[in-house]
Amino acid sequence: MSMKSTLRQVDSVIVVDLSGRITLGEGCTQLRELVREQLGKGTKFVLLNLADVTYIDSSGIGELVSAFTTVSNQGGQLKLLNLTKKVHDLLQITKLYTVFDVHDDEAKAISSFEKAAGA
Amino acid sequence: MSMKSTLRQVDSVIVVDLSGRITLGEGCTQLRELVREQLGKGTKFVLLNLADVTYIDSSGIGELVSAFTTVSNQGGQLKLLNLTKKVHDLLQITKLYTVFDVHDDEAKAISSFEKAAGA
Amino acid sequence: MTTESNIVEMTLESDLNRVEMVEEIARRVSATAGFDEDDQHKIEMAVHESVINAIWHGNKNDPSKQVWLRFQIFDDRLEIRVRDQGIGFDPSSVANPLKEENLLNVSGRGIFLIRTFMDEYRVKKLEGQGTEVTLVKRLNSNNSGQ
Amino acid sequence: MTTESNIVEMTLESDLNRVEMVEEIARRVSATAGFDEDDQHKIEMAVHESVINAIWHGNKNDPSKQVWLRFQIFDDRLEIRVRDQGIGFDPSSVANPLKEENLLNVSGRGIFLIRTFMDEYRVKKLEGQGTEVTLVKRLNSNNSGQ
Ligand SMILES: Nc1ncnc2c1ncn2[C@@H]1O[C@H](COP(=O)(O)OP(=O)(O)O)[C@@H](O)[C@H]1O
Ligand SMILES: Nc1ncnc2c1ncn2[C@@H]1O[C@H](COP(=O)(O)OP(=O)(O)O)[C@@H](O)[C@H]1O
Repeated sequence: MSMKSTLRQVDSVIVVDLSGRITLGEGCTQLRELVREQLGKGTKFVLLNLADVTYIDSSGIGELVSAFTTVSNQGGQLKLLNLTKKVHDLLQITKLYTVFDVHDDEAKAISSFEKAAGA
Repeated sequence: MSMKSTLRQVDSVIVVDLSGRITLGEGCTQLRELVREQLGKGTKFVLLNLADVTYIDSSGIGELVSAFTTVSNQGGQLKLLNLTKKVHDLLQITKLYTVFDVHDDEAKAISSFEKAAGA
Repeated sequence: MTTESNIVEMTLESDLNRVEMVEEIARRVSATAGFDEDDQHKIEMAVHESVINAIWHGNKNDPSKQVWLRFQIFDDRLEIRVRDQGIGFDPSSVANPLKEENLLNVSGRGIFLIRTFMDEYRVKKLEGQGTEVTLVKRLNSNNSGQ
Repeated sequence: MTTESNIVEMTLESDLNRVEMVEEIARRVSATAGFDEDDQHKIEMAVHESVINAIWHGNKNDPSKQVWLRFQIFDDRLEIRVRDQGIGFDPSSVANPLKEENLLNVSGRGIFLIRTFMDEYRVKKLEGQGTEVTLVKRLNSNNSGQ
């Protein structure tokens, strides 16, 4: 069982519904390519929906960080939606929870991008 | 996870809803004692509902045979209800399928006892 | 480290409470070896029966005696060995449970099921003390167990 | 047969596709050892990180090199050893991923997670060649991982 991703556009935000395993190998590679592709298309706002992520390892966490900094460096924003307890705990332990902008309400997450865009 | 059993009286039949593992050890011992107890109470008709049996091993099959012959030897009847595919296949393989009276409709199973009783 | 790979070995007390762990590991190793769910279940059952026999008949339920298991994944098959510390037995002298006169026997179906579910079943007396049973299941075998 | 019991050993190719099997076995062995679901998950993650490190850093992804694992259940703890065929490393020289300047690093969180989830983490250079990592998780330990 590896990672699956589905993309949806909501307003100016690309919402990525991730499910399965974000671990060293396939899962991480897929996530990296997906983010690269979106940036190539000029996407600025990315919301990663992690609700159905069953497993994330240290490499997966690293990949989230990498996605975050890559998007930020291009003047965009990457936010996280719907952390499972496990992912939440891992981000706490690794002190990354406050680095990311984490949401648990999709509409509010979307409008938080809009606000920034309007600023 | 071991075996669980719940007893219900329907007409003159004791229906035993079994769930879990009928395997060497606890599961088999429980089934044996249950049947013994019922015979002690004068029960003649026993219907074992195997719908929720997740696992049965060669000892469990032996225990079903033992229950069947014990009840028969006391002039009673023991029948089987709702075999899972796995249990069904095991009874086929071991040529016991035709030894047991197997049902997949509880009402009909119950009335099959009644008929025999009325005969 | 040996030069052989894809091996899972277990050394267990003669304790029926360990059997469920062994079954789950058997299922998982079978999945990794490439067997479908149906075959995984057959392998799991064969391992269950073999370990029960090792604990029960081989080690006579003596908790100081051990059961040793070894799964090895090959490209074309899964090979499983189960050792106990008993005196062994002759599998050819085991009664056929399908015979009319044995049909209502309470026991004696374990080895029959193992043979039905696996492609090979061999029993070997070990030097010193103990018995080793070898089970082989080939990938894409036609042994459908029915 | 050794005189020690409740041991599960594995010899694997350096193949990431084997990692999921190892995780499931880790979880199952942890359950048998008496750990609750929370701890089972922590042990599973620690084993995952250790095996990935063995394959990746130790064996440099060389499929001809092996990873060897050993779980041993004791009354009061689970002990796990992971061996690779690499040249080893000094865990004390690994950077702290919680430091401000490392917080946005892409890698370097594996050993930190292992240490957080387990009670002991030791690295030993083996005679000849290879590295052995030992993980210990005690039952009823207060190491809640947070
Ligand atoms: N590991 C073993 N060591 C010694 N005897 C064994 C072993 N496995 C099987 N046997 C013998 O073979 C017989 C048949 O075994 P089996 O078909 O599994 O049925 P059961 O266990 O119900 O008797 C056993 O009764 C026992 O005498
Ligand atoms: N089994 C190993 N063999 C050699 N070096 C290792 C091993 N495990 C870890 N290391 C070293 O320790 C470093 C930190 O490992 P870790 O915390 O797991 O983070 P990461 O794997 O993301 O680099 C690795 O980069 C590597 O240099």
